[in-house]
This record gives sequence, C-alpha cells and structure tokens, in this order.
Amino acid sequence: MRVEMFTFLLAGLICLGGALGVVLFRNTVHNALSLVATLFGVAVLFIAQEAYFLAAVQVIVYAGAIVILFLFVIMLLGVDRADQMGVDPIVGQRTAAVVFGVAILGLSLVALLSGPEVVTGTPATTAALSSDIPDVNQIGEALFTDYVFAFEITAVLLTIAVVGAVVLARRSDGPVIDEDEFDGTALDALALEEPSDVGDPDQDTADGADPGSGADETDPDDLEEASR
Amino acid sequence: MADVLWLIPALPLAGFVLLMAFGRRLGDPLAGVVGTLTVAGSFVVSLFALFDLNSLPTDERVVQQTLFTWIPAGGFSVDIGFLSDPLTITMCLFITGIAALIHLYSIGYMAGDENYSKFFVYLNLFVASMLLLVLGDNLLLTFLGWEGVGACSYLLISFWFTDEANASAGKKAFVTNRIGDFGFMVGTFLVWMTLGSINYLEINERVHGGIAAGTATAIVLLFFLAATGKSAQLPLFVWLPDAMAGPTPVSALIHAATMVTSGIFLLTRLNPLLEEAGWANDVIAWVGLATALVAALAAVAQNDIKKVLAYSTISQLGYMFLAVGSGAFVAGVFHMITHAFFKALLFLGSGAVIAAMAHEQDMRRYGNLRKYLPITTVTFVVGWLAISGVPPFAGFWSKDEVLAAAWDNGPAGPVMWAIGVVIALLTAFYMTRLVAMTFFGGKERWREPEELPTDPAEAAAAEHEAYEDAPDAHGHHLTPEHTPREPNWTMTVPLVVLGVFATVIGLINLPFGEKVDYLADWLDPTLAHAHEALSAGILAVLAAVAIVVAVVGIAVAWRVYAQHKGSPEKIELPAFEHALYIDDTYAAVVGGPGEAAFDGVATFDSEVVDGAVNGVGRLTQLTGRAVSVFQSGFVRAYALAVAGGAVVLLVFVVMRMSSS
Amino acid sequence: MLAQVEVSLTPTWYLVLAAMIFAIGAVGLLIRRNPLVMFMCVELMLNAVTLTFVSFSRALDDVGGQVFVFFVLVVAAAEVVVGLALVVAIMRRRQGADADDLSLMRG
Amino acid sequence: MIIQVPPTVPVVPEQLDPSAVPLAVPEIVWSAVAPALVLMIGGILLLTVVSLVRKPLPSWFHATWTVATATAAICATVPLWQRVQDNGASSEMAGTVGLDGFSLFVTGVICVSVILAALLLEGYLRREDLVGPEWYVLMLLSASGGVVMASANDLIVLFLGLEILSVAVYVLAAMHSRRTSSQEAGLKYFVLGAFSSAFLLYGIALTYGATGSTNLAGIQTFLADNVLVDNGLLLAGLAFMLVGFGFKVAAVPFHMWAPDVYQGAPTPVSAYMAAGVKAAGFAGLLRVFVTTFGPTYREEWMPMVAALAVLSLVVGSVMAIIQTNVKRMLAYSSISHAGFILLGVAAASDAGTSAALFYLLVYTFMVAGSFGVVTLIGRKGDGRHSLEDYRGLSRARPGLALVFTVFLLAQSGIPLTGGFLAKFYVIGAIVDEGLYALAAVAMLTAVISAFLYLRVIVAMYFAGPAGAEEGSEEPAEFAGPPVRIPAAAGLALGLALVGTLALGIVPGPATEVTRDATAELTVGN
Repeated sequence: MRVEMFTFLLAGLICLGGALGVVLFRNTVHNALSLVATLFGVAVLFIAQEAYFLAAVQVIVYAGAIVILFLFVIMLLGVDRADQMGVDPIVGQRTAAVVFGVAILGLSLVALLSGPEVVTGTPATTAALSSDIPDVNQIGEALFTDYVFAFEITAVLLTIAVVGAVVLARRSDGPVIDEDEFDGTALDALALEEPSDVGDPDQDTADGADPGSGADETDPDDLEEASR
Repeated sequence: MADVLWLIPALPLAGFVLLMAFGRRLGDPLAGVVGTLTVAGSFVVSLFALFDLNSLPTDERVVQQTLFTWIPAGGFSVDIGFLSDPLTITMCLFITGIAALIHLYSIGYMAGDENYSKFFVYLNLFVASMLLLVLGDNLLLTFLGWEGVGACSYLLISFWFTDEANASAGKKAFVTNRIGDFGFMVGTFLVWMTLGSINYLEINERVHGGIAAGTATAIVLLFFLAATGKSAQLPLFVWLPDAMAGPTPVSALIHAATMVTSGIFLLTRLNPLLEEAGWANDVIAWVGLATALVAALAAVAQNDIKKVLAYSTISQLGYMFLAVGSGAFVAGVFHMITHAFFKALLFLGSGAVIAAMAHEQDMRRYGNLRKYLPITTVTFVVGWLAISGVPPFAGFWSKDEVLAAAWDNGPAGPVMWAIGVVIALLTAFYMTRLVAMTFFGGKERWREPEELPTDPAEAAAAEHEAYEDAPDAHGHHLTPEHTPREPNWTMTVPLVVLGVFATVIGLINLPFGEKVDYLADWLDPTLAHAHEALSAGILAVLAAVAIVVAVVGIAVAWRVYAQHKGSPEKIELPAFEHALYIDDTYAAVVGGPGEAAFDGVATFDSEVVDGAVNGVGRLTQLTGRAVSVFQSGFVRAYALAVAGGAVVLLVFVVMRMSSS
Repeated sequence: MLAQVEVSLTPTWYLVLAAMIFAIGAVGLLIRRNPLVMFMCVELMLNAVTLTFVSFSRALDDVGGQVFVFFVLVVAAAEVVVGLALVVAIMRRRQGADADDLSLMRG
Repeated sequence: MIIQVPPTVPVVPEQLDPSAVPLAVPEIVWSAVAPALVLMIGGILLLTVVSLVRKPLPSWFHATWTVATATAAICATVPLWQRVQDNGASSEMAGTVGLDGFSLFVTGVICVSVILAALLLEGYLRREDLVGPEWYVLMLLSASGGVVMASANDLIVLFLGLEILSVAVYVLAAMHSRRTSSQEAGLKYFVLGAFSSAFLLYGIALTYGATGSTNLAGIQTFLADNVLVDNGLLLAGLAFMLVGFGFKVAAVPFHMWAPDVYQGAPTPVSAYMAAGVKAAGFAGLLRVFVTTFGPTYREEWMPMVAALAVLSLVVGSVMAIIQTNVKRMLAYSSISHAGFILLGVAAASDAGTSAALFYLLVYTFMVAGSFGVVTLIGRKGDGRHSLEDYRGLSRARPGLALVFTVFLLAQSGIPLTGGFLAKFYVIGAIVDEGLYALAAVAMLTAVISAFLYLRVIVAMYFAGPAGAEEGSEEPAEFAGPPVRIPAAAGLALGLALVGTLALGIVPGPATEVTRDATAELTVGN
C-alpha cells in the first residue's frame, strides 16, 4: 500500500508540476516538455491502476507522436521565442480565468466527494476486468465485439484529419482578399463603437442604415483588384 | 353553393398570382383590369353565397366547408375550412364590393405610376387575405388573414418607398400591429387551452358554462389588444394617421373600409365569449368612447385632408367598439357597413381632389373646388352628410343605433351617450370644416400662396411630421396657375356608386319596428341579443337630439369656414356669440379643457406611444450594445464564457445534490 | 508509526488529481495567448479525462472505461493534427500571430 | 443483408490461454447503419476517384456526386423507416447504434442540409477560384458523423460521431485560405470546440462513473432500477455534458463562437453549420437528455436547459438587432432559433421532441436558403455582407429579393410558412407542460426578432440610397458587380423555398412523420 501511495504521490506531483509548467512557462518548447512530464505521470498512474496497455499507448502515441508533432510545428514556424506573459491585454481575463478554474475544481470536488462511495454504478456492464487475462486482450476483445462500430468509424475520423491537414497546410497562392472588409487594423477595431445615433429614434429602431455599417463596406475596386 | 365558398378568397388570390407572374407584361391598364375583374368575380360569388344562405331556414344558416386538415397535431387539429354565416357573408359582400370599386378607381388613380402592376399585386393579395380573415372557420386561419392584411398594409403604405417618411410610416404600422398580434397569439393559446378548440363554431358552442368568467375576461382583453392594434384604438392608434402616407385608394380600402374593421369583426365573431367576459366589455366600450373623443378632437385641428379623414376613421371605429362593448353587435356591424361606404367615398373623393390639385394635401391651399370638380363635390357632399348624421343618409341610422345602445348600457349608459353626442357634434363640425375649406368658401386659396398662416408652432409641427411635405408627390407642385380638372370615369364611377350607397344603405336596418329591421333579422342566427329594444319614444328623443347636434355642428362650422363670418358682429346664434373668431372657434367648440385635451393627444401620440414603440427598440439596441462588449472577438474571452457557463451549471447541480 | 495513520488509496485520490489537472488545463487555455500552448492545455484536459476513465474503470471493474480512453487518444491525435495544420496555415500569413491577434470579427 | 464479420486472423486463443472462451462476435447488420455508410463510402470513394483520375474533373462532378450520395442516404432511410414503423425500434452493432424513427428523421435533415450546401458550394468554389473535391469529401464525412451522432446508442459512439462531425467542419470553416476571416473562424471554432469537447468528455466520464455504463440504454435502465443515494457525480456529469452540447447547438452562454465563425466561414459552409451541424447537436442533446435522463432526472436538467433556452432567445434576438452585417445577423438569429428548439427539448415530452424535430426540418430549409442568398450577394471575395450591400436588391434582382423575403418572413414566424408552425408547435409543447413563463418569453422574443428580419427587408425594398437627398426620385441603387446566380445555387434556393412554403401550407405529412419519429432506447442484442 505504501508503495502504491508513494507512486501515486510522486506521479501526481509530476503530473501537476507538468501541468503547471504547460500553463506557466514562457517558452513554447518548455511548455511542450512540461506536457511530456504530465503525460508520463499519467502513464505511471495508468500502470498503478493496472492499465498497462493504455500506459504504453499513452507514452507511444502521446509522448511519441503528439508532442513530437507539437515540437515539429514549433520549430517549423520558429515560434520558440518566449511569450509575452506580463500583462493580459483583456482586462480581468486572468482573474476571471483563475476564479472560474478554482470554481470548476471546487464544484467538481464537491460532486466527487459528495458521498462515501465515489462509484455507485453497477460493476462490469461491458466486461469484467479480470486479472487473469492481460488487459490488452480484454481491450482488444471489447474493441472488436462491443465497440466494433466505434472502432470502425474512427477510420473516418482519421481520414478527415489527414485530408484536413493536407488541405489546410497546402500553400495557397494569391493575396488575402478580405482585409478591407474590416475597417483598419485590429487595433482600430478595438475601439468600441459608440451608440451615437440615440438621438434619432427612427434611425435607431428599424432603419437599415447604421453608422457602424461603414465598417463592413468594401471598396469594390479594391476587391476586384485583389481577386485578380 | 356553399361548396364554392373557397372561390371567394381564391379569385383575388388567383389574380395575385397572375399579376405576380405577368403583371409587368400586362402593364397599364390591363393589370388593373385583371385585378378589378377578379375582385368583382368574388363579389359575384359572394352574392350567390348570400342567396344560397338566404334560401335556408333561419337557424340553419351556418355552413362550413372544410378543404383539408392543415395542422394535424394530436388532439389539436386545425382545418383549412371556411365558415359561411350571415355575418361572414355580410362582411364578404361589402369587402368585395368596395374593393372592386376601389380597384376600378385605382386604374385611373395609379395610371402612369412606374410600379403600376405591383400596386395591384399587393391590392389583390390584400383582398384575398381580408377575405380569408372573415371566412376562416377558426382563429388560426383568421390570424393568417390578419397577418396577411397587416403585411399588405405595410407594403402598400410604403408603396412609394423612395420617400423615407412613407417607409417609416410603413414600419410604424408593422411594429404597432405586431404588438397587437402578440395579444392575438396569446389569446388563441388561451382559447385552445380552456376550450380545446379554436374552431369558431366549437368555441361558441362550448363557451357557455365551459369557461370561467376570469378566463373569458382575460381572453377577451387579449383579443381586444389585438383589435386595438388592427383597428387603431387607444393606445395603438398612432400608426393610422401616419399610414395616410400611402396612395389614397389604399387609405380608402385598407384604412377606412376593410382592414381596420377586422378588430370589430373579430370581437363580433366571438360574441358568445364576450357575453361571458364581464367587465372586459366595459373596457371595450370605454376605450372605444375615449378613442372616438380623442380622435374627433384631433381631427378638428388637422390641415391635411387625409389626416382629417384618418382621425375621423379612428373616431368612427371608436363608435363601433362602443357598440360592441355595449353588447349591441348589430349596431356595431351596421355602423361598420355604413361607415365603410361613406368613408371609402370620402377617401376616394379626397383622392380625386388630391389628384386634381397636383398632389397637394393641405386644405389651406384648397377652396371653391366645386367650380372645377362638380361630380366629386356632389358625391363628397353626400359622404359628408352621411358621416355627420343627417337623415336620411346612411350614417344617421347607424350612429343613432350606436348611441341608443350606449344609452342602454347599464347605469353609465347616459354618460356614454352624452359623450357620444359630443363626438357627433365634433364630427359634424370637423367634416363641415373640411368640406367648406375644400369645396366652398369662394376663395381659391392656392392662387394666393402667401395665404398660409405662419404660426411657428405649426411650422415646427409640419417639419416634425416630415411626410406632410412629400406624400403622393411625384415631383409635381401646386402652382397658382393650376386649374383643377375632374378625373376620368374610372375614378368618378366608383364615387357615384359609393355615393348612392352612402345615401341608401341605411335602409337595411331602420329602427321602425320588426319589419324593417332587416340587418338585425339577418344577423340573428350569429349574433346575440343582449338588449331589449328601447321604447319608440326614447328612441325618437335620442334621434332628435342627434339630428339637432348634427345640424348645430354643421351650422357653426359652415359659418366659420364657408361664409368666413369670423367676426363677432355677424354672429346669429347667441350661444356661439364669442366663438366666431377662428381661434376662438376652436376654444368654443373644443372648449378650454378640450384644447388642453388636444394638446394632450398630440403629446400622447408623439411622446408616450411613439416613445414607447421607439423606446422598446432603443432599449433593445442599448442592451445589445452592452452585451456586445462581451463579444470582443477574442477567442479566450469566448472560452471564458464557456467556462463561466459551466460554473453556473455546476453551482446549480451542486445545490440540487441529494446528499447535501 | 506512520503506518498507523496510513490512508488507503481510494479511486477518489485519482479523481481529485484528474480534476486538478482538468482545472489547470482549463485555466491555461483561458490565460495563454499562444495557440500551440492552448492546444497543449486541451491535451491536459483530455488527459485528466482519460485518468478519470481509467480510475472509474478500475473501480467499477469494467473494461468499458479503458476502451473509451483508447478512443479519446484517437480523437486527441486527430484534433491535434488538424489544429496544428490550422496554426501552420495561419502562421504562414502572419508571422508570430497569437490568438488575440485573430479578433477581426466581433460585436 | 446480414454479414457476419469473419475473424480476421485465425484467432486461436486456446493455444495461448485454454480457459478463454471464443470471441463472441456481435451480429453486424450493416443495413441498419446504411445511411451513415452511404455517406462515408460516398465521401471516401469521391476522394479515391479524384485522386486516381489524372485530369481535374469538372466542378459539377463533385457537387453532383455529393448530392447523389446524400440523396442515396435519404433513400436508404426509407426502408429502415418502414422497418422501424413495423417492428419498432431496435439497437444494432452490439447495442451501440440505435435504429429508431428519431435517428432516421435527423439523418434525413442532415442529408437535406448537405444537399443544399453542396449545391451552393458548387458555384461558390468556381466564383472564388477555389478548387478541390476536399470540400465535398469533408462535408460528406462530416455529415456521416452527424448521422452517427444522431443514431448513437452509446456515449462512445456519440462522442466519436460528434468529433467526426466537428473536426471536418473546423477544416471547412478555415478552407477559404485567402480570407483572413475564414482562418480566424477556423481557429476560433477549433479552440473553442476542443475546449468544449473536453467538457463533454469529462461529463461522459463522470456519468460513466455514476452509472457504470456508457450505453444509453444501460444508463436508462440503471437509473430506472436504482435510486442513487449520492447523485453528485451524475449531476456534475450532466452539467458538463450540457456544456458540450450547448456549445454544439450554440446556446447562450456557449454561443460566442457562432457569430464569428458563421461570419468568417465560407458562406455555404455557414449554411451547413447552421443547418446540419446544429441538427446533429440537437439530436445528441435530445437523445441523451430527453430520452436517457428524461424519465428520471428531468427535474434536474430541465431548469438548466430552460435557462439556456431563455438566454439564447433573448441574447440571440437582441444581439441580432444591432448587427449591420447580414451574415452575422443570421448567426445571431440562429442562436435565437436554437433557443426555440431548446424550449422543445426543455418540454421533455414526446410533443416537445416532435416539435423540436419539426423545427429542425423547417429551420434547415429556412436557414440554408437564407445563407444561400447571402452566398450569392457576397459576390467574389465573399465579403459583401453588410446591410448596405442589400440596398436596392429588389430592383437589381427582384426574384432573389422575393425569395430572401420569404426566408426572412419564415424565420420571423409569419403564417403559411414553416417557420410559423415550427414556433407554434414548440410553444404548444411547452404550454402543454405548463411552462407558461417560457412560452411568454418565446412569444415576446419572436416579436423582437421581427424587427431584425424587417431591417433586411427594408434594406432590400424600401431604403433609398444612403446619403441621397430627400424625396429623390432615384431608386435605391444596388452597388457593386452584378449578382450571378449559378444554376446549382438557383436549384438550392428553389428547393429551400419549396420546403419552407410546403411545410407551412401542407405540414400534415411532416407533422405525422415527426410524431412517429420517436426516440427509443433498446438494450442491445
């Protein structure tokens, strides 16, 4: 028991530390490496709960593929510089985020710890976990019997992912054609529109024209030019 | 014959489709002819339906024709079905009849307009919707027509949409009516919930003993809210004067004869429900009375010829609601019919005047037009006498019945009657004023353009109501050299026909005993009789008072406006001695409090009701702007909202946890 | 000595840990502006879920939860592929864009 | 057609573990999932065909293929519908897929939205000089995900369906690579979608922990047979799942992506998102909440859904009014529509479900039609979406203006259009449940939202040119290059128009169908 507890505490600490690292480190590469720590910790916890197959998959797929993909993209785009973390441009975002995060955690814990027994469900509706049979076999059997349809449609999901990635990453030619749809730069757009026409009730209620509509006006010539 | 009932709305609908498809190709005037013929056809079918119904025994005069089931929803199903009973057929007859005449008139009036065929498209659709409204055998079908006439009214008001004021008047009509529609929808739901059906026959069957008085009151009030929107009663009447921005035939058809009466029709249709509704009837009567008074006061002060008629319409509609609220449904329907004829006549006449006067609508620039427009003048005079309540013209008989019903309406009856009489006086006064300023008086005031009074307050008001400058104006301007000319036959024929009807239509329900009470007899299977007939003596006294009042009103106004006897020494009636300065005349007739009341009306119209309509819009916009601050474009802010939503939901479930 | 106050390791411990990781991931997504890091935070949340599933699976003695984890892994992989492709496409147009720069549409 | 899946490898577990029983392969009835299969195979075949053919195929080929595939999927539902009506609902694929009227109906709705969107897409791609069958492939595959989601009988399958649906749409939203706003839309949708998926997943995990099953029928029976002493886990699970579904159907406060994404995405894709994706989201919501938790936990989830509904109604219509971009305005109005459909969900009755289904069907036609018109008016660059761009449309393109007017009036709930009956049924369903306050809110917001549709109509018909002098004789000038209506888009608009009007004038058949389209959960074989 003590070993198990020790494992849990250690792995848990790694998980939490990694998670905090993902959130707090400024350098994107460091974030990715922290993610690896969490993934590793979770894998350990899988092992502690006798989910060996999933632990292996976790390491192979997540750490071995997904995080590597992250790192590739980081290097490809050259965004491994440190992020600006000083002040959040959205007022109150950080405070609200932390408050909501704590609230979600707290409320989830209230729900999780509401009763003496966390788990109330009927055991083993799919198939009982048996310590005699390796969990690979059990998962494999479940996948190809009860969840055969789910297993098959993951093919569609992966096809979509491949097609989507190819389509999106394909280099597109031609200039951007809609920047003039928006008035000025993003910074200009930050200034909120004043409700200036309050004085004129007819305009206010149902009139098609609104002073703000200028923002959406496109100069036809520019558009034509750009689309050529 | 009952199985061709569907033809009545179908014919104008077919006309609508036809014109929609080929209207542009048919052009001027063929498109108008097609439109007129379809409506006339439906008038003929209505006539057949009338004879058919008349051949049945009195208590079997209810014919239902179900075409198919529209909404099958479990226990609640709605049919596309038509109901033919005396009330419906009466409505159909005068709707199709007047509409046919107005179509004919429009052929001439709209000649040369670039959207000639489109006008008839809308007009035909309107007639179809209106007929659906009256023929439908259930509330939902009526609602369909109700919405249809609203939409058409909106389209027609805004017909000359290059003018901003017209478009905004159309919008105002639409929005005001939506408020009323809310009442209709909720009322329909309540009826369905309490009575389990929205078919009129079933409602009227089940209503006795099947509904609590409180519920009935609520339902009736909701439908009355709907009616106040469509029939331009307090507090939702604001749209109607503005709606005069549309072409004049539209004003005649929609805003005088047909659509505005649909509120009265609805309440009459549901008369068994009204009988259960207790004090809701008093509300209806008093609101009708108040509207009639307020609108009559307002009409006195208008200079735009169509606006006078608009306020007059509101006032007459108020009379009808007074009758309905007093339980005198026959009187209400009777006044609706007579009013339809003489008000359509007056509007078309005013249209002829406006057309002849290069689309000038300000009466202060008219005068002595009888010299130029003989036919129009004669017919207009008929309409004037009818609305003023001069016997034997139609308006006298129906107004008399309404006033008698008001007299008979419980302890407050005489008070209502007295107010009604005052309104009659005002009516006679302002109509005489209109006629005198337009057709008589000797002075041809458009020839002296500087004549217009330059009261700064009025100038400001004119500026405020911007459309007064422009409506109906196709770029013409009234010049001093202008010579008005009588319009062509398509416009005068309807005037003459309507003039004849405005004279004689009162014959359908004379108050001289059972024998000549045709309309009451005819409507007997449909309408409840809430009152015993008053004794002939009282009736005679009431009628005499009404006649006197009418004559007084006419006389006073005539002296002031036609004979220009605006100075004290020429006064003949001592009672009005001090009142014959023009300004003083207002004070005398309207009275000191009346002037304040008029101001009050103006304020109420422009500030409170207008303000409320605009205020809702403004409030919505402000709320929207406030909320849109959160829609900041930052994906993280959106995610924050998702997280916040999750927190709120979690708080809710944690509070609901069984073990805590 | 220590053994006397030994606390037994119930599934609740795992669940609490998972909830913490989930919350950290959620907060991270809310406060980080780099889309790549935002995706990583989603991965954190998904890992919290998988941990929860495995714990329930064990507690319920049911293999279904573990199967679900398998599918979550597939979904996570697919999502990451698409998300990273999206970031690549955007970064081509505008160098070093963070999520806040993409806020043309608003209101 | 019953195909037994042969064991792929000669599995001889005896040699490894003599005690193991042979694999109990479930009966696989492919025909039961035929609509989803048709869509998947259609999509993947299209991908294969275009990559094998050397010359680029003409653009109509892809659209025709897509329409044909979706039509075939609709046809595939017909015999299944018959079977369900005759023999009742069943569950297939080892109990992970439910075959009932509900799923078949939603399948039909999704396929209709695919057909309309594909027809719009054809002309759009040519106009924007975009090539590639990938658009159609992704749309078909995404639709298959929606179908899977609608027929899921297991939370795993439901989640996978949802992801198939969403991931493809994330890509589609970002696929107009030359519009910055398209990419922005894609990223916003993706980040928020992944975020809310995580919530949904966490909710599923907690529900699994509370009930011991991910199978909906299993959960339903478990809850019917047992009373949970501590329902905290389950309730938290419900709340988290509602976040996920609320996001998918764009309910307030999980709606904030919708205006931005609808505005930024290529307009035909917006049409598909507003119609098809939303239908699938509601299918999942109805299946999980109404059918699975309806009998036992109604009191707990109903207030939450009702709150979302009210917020969506109010915020959707209020925000729509202040918009000057028509595409964005439609997005907000779709949020308000979602509020209406959520009311049908909140009724948690058969009437509510069939009202929601009817609404979805009508809504698909209305909204796809509206976005169809917006597609055309956007013209080259897909950027002309402000109200100004609609001024004078009635002169330049009277037919298009009229069609748009019908769609807008239908959305505002004018009788004789499907929109009226849809609202009517929903309000009827909640009044039946005694939720009068909700009904009142719904009717009030319907009145408010009339303003916003009116604004567009006014712009098209009545508004004079901006800045013109008063009383000017000049009609409102329609600005910009002429609007071209490709044949396919015309067909789409025609279909949408017919659908909108037919459902309003003769709603009988559709009403019957929605009433028969009941959702049932059956325990697997």
